[in-house]
Amino acid sequence: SRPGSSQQQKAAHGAPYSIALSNSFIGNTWRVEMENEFKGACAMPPYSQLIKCSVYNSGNDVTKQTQQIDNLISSHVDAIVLNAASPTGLNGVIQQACNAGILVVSYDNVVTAPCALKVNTDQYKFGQQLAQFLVDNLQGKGNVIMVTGVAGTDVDQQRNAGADAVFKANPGIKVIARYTGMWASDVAERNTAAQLPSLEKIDGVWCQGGTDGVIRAILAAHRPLPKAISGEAENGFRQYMLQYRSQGLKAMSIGQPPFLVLVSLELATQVLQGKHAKADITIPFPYVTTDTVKEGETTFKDQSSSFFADFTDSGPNAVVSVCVEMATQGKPCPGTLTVKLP
Amino acid sequence: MSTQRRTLRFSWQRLSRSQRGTLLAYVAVIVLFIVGGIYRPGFVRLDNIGQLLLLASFVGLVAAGQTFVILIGGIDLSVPWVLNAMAVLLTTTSLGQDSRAWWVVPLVLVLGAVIGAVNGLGIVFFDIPPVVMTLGMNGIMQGLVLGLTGGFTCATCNSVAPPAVQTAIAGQAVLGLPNGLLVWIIVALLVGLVLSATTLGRRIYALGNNAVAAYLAGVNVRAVTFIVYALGGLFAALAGIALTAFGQQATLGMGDPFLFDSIAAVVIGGTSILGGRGNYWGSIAGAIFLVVLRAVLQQYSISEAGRSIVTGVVILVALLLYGREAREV
Amino acid sequence: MANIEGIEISRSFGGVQALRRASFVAESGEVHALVGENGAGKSTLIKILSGLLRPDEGKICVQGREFLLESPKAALRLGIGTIFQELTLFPAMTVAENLLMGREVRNAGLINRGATAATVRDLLQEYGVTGIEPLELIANLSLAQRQIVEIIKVVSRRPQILFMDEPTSALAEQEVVWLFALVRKLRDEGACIVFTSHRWNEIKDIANRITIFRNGENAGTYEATALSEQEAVERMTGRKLEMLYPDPVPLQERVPMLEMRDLTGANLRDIALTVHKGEVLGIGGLAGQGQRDLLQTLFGMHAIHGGTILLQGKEARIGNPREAIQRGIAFIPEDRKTEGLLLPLPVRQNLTLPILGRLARSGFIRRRQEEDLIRSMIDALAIRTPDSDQPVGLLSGGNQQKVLIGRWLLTQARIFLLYDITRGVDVATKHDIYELIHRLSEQGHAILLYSTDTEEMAHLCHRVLVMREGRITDELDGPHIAPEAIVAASLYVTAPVE
Amino acid sequence: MSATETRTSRPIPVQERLSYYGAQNVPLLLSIGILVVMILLYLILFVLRQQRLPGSFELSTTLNNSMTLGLAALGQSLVVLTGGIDLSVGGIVDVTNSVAARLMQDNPGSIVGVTLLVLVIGAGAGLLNGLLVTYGRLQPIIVTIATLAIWQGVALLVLPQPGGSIPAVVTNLLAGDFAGLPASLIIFILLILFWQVLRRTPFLVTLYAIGNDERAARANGASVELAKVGAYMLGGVFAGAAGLYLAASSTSGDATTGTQFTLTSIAAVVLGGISLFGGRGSAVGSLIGACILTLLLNVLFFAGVNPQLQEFFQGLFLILAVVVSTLIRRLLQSTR
Ligand SMILES: Nc1ncnc2c1ncn2[C@@H]1O[C@H](COP(=O)(O)OP(=O)(O)OP(=O)(O)O)[C@@H](O)[C@H]1O
Ligand SMILES: Nc1ncnc2c1ncn2[C@@H]1O[C@H](COP(=O)(O)OP(=O)(O)OP(=O)(O)O)[C@@H](O)[C@H]1O
Ligand SMILES: [Mg+2]
Ligand SMILES: [Mg+2]
Repeated sequence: SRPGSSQQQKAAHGAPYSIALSNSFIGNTWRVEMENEFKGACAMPPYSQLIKCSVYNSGNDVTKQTQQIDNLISSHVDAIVLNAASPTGLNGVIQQACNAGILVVSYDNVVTAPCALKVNTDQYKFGQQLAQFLVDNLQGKGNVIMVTGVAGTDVDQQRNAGADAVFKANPGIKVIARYTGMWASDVAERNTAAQLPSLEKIDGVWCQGGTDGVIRAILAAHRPLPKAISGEAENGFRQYMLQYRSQGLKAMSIGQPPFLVLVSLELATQVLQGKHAKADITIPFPYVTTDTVKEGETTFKDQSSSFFADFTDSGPNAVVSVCVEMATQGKPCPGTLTVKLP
Repeated sequence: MSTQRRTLRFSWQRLSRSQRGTLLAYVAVIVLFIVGGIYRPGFVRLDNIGQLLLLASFVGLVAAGQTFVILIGGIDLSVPWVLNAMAVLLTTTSLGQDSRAWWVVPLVLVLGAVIGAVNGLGIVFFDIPPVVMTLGMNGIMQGLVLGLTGGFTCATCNSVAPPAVQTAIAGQAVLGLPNGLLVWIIVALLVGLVLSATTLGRRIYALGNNAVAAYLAGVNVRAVTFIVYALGGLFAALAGIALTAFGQQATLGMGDPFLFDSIAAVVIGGTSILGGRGNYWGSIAGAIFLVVLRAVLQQYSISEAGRSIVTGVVILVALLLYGREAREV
Repeated sequence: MANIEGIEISRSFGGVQALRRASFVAESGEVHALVGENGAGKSTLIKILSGLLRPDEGKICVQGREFLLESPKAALRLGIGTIFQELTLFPAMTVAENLLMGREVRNAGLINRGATAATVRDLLQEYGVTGIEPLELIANLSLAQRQIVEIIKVVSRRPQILFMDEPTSALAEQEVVWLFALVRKLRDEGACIVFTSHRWNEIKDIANRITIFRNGENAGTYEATALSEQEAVERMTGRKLEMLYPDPVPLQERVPMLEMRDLTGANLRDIALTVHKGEVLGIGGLAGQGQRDLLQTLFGMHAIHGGTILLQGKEARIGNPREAIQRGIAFIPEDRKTEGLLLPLPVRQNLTLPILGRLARSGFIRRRQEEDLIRSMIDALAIRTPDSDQPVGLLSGGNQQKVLIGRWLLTQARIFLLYDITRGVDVATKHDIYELIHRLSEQGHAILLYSTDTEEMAHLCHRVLVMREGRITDELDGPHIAPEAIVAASLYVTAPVE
Repeated sequence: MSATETRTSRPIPVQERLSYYGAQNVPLLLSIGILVVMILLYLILFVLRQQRLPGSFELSTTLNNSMTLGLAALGQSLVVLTGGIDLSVGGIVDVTNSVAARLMQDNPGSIVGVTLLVLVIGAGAGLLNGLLVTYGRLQPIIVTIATLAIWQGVALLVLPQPGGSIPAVVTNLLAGDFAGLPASLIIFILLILFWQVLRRTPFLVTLYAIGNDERAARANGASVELAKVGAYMLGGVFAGAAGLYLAASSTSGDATTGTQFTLTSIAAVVLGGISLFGGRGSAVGSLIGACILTLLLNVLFFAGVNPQLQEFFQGLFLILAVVVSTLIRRLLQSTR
């Protein structure tokens, strides 16, 4: 028979709850840190007593992820924490999971299925904020290149739309090139290298991802570094920020935080325990600028340049605070983990 | 005057089909540079051309292996993750130290060749169709990289390519042109030499034309197949090294764009996918053609979707102009 | 009234003018033989008259009316059936599917495969063919069996005009008899049959009229009775050919070069034979009795299950063709297109492929030395080619065959395995090949020879072994072996007293 | 044309036909064998893990998950049978998936209309491939690499960001249940029946002939160009259907999710025992191949394999499956 066709939450039982992380793609550092944080958290109190964790990757393959979730439904997990291969491609199977009484919490590449809870940052604002930083630091005038993300994704669309809105409102800013970096440093570097020699003076760079690659290409071509750069939270980018801020570089680095997964885990746990309403959560981005970036805290010189330096939140109102070993190796940090849901 | 014209036409007609394809591919490249230069004169500056050629060299290095494999009528779909695995191996074993580079680089090349040879082994001894063997190998290498690096979380995964290797590719020793171009030129000369002047080259063409006839003429079909797939792996590894040197670090999925590009470069260059016909000079033109085409489209700020469509259409048009098969009787 | 007529037809391929203003007429109720050297344009004419090729110029008339034959389908509709020189069967499909392709038994528009197969079984029976099962795959049939399927496929449509391009080249004696009976029946029913062959005795046997083609032109049509072989050859080739078969070289002393002792292997049982220095040894018998396997096993293509092979008295292991070549064995297969030559590659690369190792120093080919060898071979065999860069596929058939032979001469082999190497080869070239065989024999090479042409075997060989079901069942010794004796021995009846 | 057609012949005994059929379809039988092994493995692992037998939910999700790939592989096999290859399958899936999700409204007219439109788009895409391969005389692999790029671009234009929706009726019809039976099971059966009918048409006979020897097919009077274009077109229609099914089962569209079907459809075709050289094999095999690949994922899931090693095991499986098939075939050949 079909497992639980009822709409209501199945997990009337107490702890431990079985929660599965269904991740699509594992081919970049961000995803790896994110998975590591999940694994690390599961080994830390309070989750170590409360939750039975499992982790699945499917690659960027909707059918594979669908099937994995089908198998999770067959396995009667209590909740699925989901980073989807497609915002829409899994809607069918998510509905099935909901029908089977499984809680689905979707984050990062969030799904549109209405029955899933969503945990995310505001991607439109991401694009907007990066663009506004350029406008402010270029005094509303200059040549800007835009390095976009993976075409056909919602995140890419939203970020671009946010930036476009700002640039349109500031006609002094001229977008002289716009091409994809595929959110990958190597692609961003190659595409920038292919573009660069034919471009006139570049005053600002707006980059969705692979920012360190863009800078590397500019330096390799012996071009002066643009006045203002706004980009993602790659460690390499932040190292460049440290290195060049004395030469007047103005840069902003905003990250999609890998700890979204921890917020989602906490939300799932609280909902299963009946402690939290079934509601979506939007968290603010952690960001640094050339003025605030700090070695050992928001950038690490012994980490790779593709390392995401915003693996943890900081400050008194931090959503969560974790150690670097958790992000890099999936090891639990000492003590108890607290995630503050906003 | 008229006699001169006749000799000109004569020599064109004496060219083989693949030679004509190669020539026209170069013509297409020049046309592209002109189109790009019209929009932005800087496009045809020496440093830009050098930069674009360096980018083309990555496709070109992969295409070197692919050319060998396609010439014997095979195909290598394992390129993306062999390349990727070897790139990861380079950084994780060299740890970014020049002192290790002297043995790590050969190690990576040899291992790439060994993996390619395993492809050859399956194809030769178990009659596995090349498409299946290399597709499977691609998955195996992908799984191994993900699994062994724990999803790229290993302690050494952050390492960069040794500075010496970086300089060898991205440095600029002559005329402000990237050193990687020199590497590519050397590879091109070697590949050209192997294909045209050695017993191996002769046997490759023989095998690609007719495996049975080649076998009956004493060609060691198994050994040649084996060597050719090993070369496929070797050049994937070399491309992996070059790419890592260029981008400093290895990343997961860095080989993915090179599968269809390498095949397309080979075919655009006039080599027959059925084997036995073609050469590496064509593949070089094909690689440059693809990279410059993308750069031109990027110039004109065409959207991702539009770029994809135009790339497809331009490839088709170019092939319709010169890549047509002879009508069968 | 003319049944089919081609008027002033021209056709070229790239630079090659295959037909130039050639006209040809064949009437109903006759068997019309089309003869000429390799590359004379016979097949091209037939392809054009069957709609497979379009002429560059010229007209085609059927029953006096002009038609544009734009495809083989159009020709079929006009009652033109063609057995092409290259078989047009599909190896991975069944005999039934091949034989009735396009004419399958249908129920409600859908093919009834069971009933189709049953129909084919009856059809094969009707034509007196045994040993071919309708559900067998073509791939599992011998070449002769395939030729028979092809013949029945075309003939069972009862075409009014039937073209047969070298239908007998793969057939053995008895099968030719079968075919000719069929042809006579069709002719007597009023069909027009056009037929090509390089075997004069067959032409003499079946043709009413003969048209000679030379260099793509019609060189005259004759009543069959009014043309002698000498005359025909002279008009085809422009040179006088006194004797097709040169005088054999008598064997002086018997020094064994190759021995097989109790050899058992793929389709071979207890083979024991000895070939001597300078000897031409025929391997006779009906087609498909293991002759091919014998030569292939010697060339290292099949594993040996028992017994031994001795070369010059020493036991030799031959694991693959490469080792065979190293031991001085050469194998020339029947089908130069699929097993011999690399058609798109230059003459050079075809000639030196087996000896590359010898030509090269540390992997690099010494071009000057290679070119010298090639020149000498082109001269020695009088291969007609503009230069050594010419793709071998653009040479005429006879010259292709010479390139193939030249390749093996270059290996300096001592033992030659010749498998039906004159199949589809014109008289003049045949003569050249025969002379070559004698020359090899004179120089002390050992030759093992199989041929579907019994006469050829009888004339060339010092000795003939007859095979049956993988065993050697008979031995005929020279100096003069009668073709009839070989046929008789093959059929396992006692030879007629001479 | 000839008298042979009207005469009734003594039928060939079924047993004899079966024995030939078996011998000639060893690759298909082997792929059925692999399927059975996979089912058994899945059952064992499932029972060990879940302490219960899989039920109708597992049956229907497994079949649903095989369906998109199955349709794509069916299209692929038509092209492969002619000796070609279609790398644009993934692109066609992208386009049709996007169009369906973008245009389909919740009313019968729209549902029927968009369904037809999607199939026509598939046919059109296939037609383009077919024309370029036959009349353009280009190599299939490069034609379809180029059209893959084109269709991926078009899909992005149609649906720049994931979205759109498919009416619940359509989802229920294609991925739901019918009288307790999964709809996908019924579709699979219909596809097999369709293939059996198609297999008995002159069109398919011509395709097999072309795959065996194109030159000979022409000499036999077959309309080679027409049949080849037809194969690419019908292949496109099935790829289009795959895109529609993908949209229906996920209830909405995404312009980038189809790409993977290019290579997986080839893997399914090979696992199904169809020769990549053309002219040999049955499209039923490619449906089986699709199910095998789906079951493999389930087996890896319930075997608790480290998900990071998933690709490794899939690759290894693909190679081993083909190796085992080859060895068994050789064994059969040597004993026959
Ligand atoms: N498809 C082709 N492409 C190029 N040249 C061709 C082609 N077909 C035939 N030729 C050339 O046309 C000429 C006539 O060939 P054709 O096959 O008609 O000769 P033939 O008389 O049938 O010879 P044979 O007795 O060897 O069969 C030859 O020189 C041949 O090389
Ligand atoms: N191509 C084939 N080669 C050999 N055997 C075949 C072939 N096709 C079918 N068969 C055998 O014949 C049996 C019936 O097959 P099929 O349904 O195709 O025949 P049919 O065309 O419907 O003829 P009938 O109506 O006489 O059964 C099959 O079970 C199979 O054993
Ligand atoms: Mg001929
Ligand atoms: Mg039936």
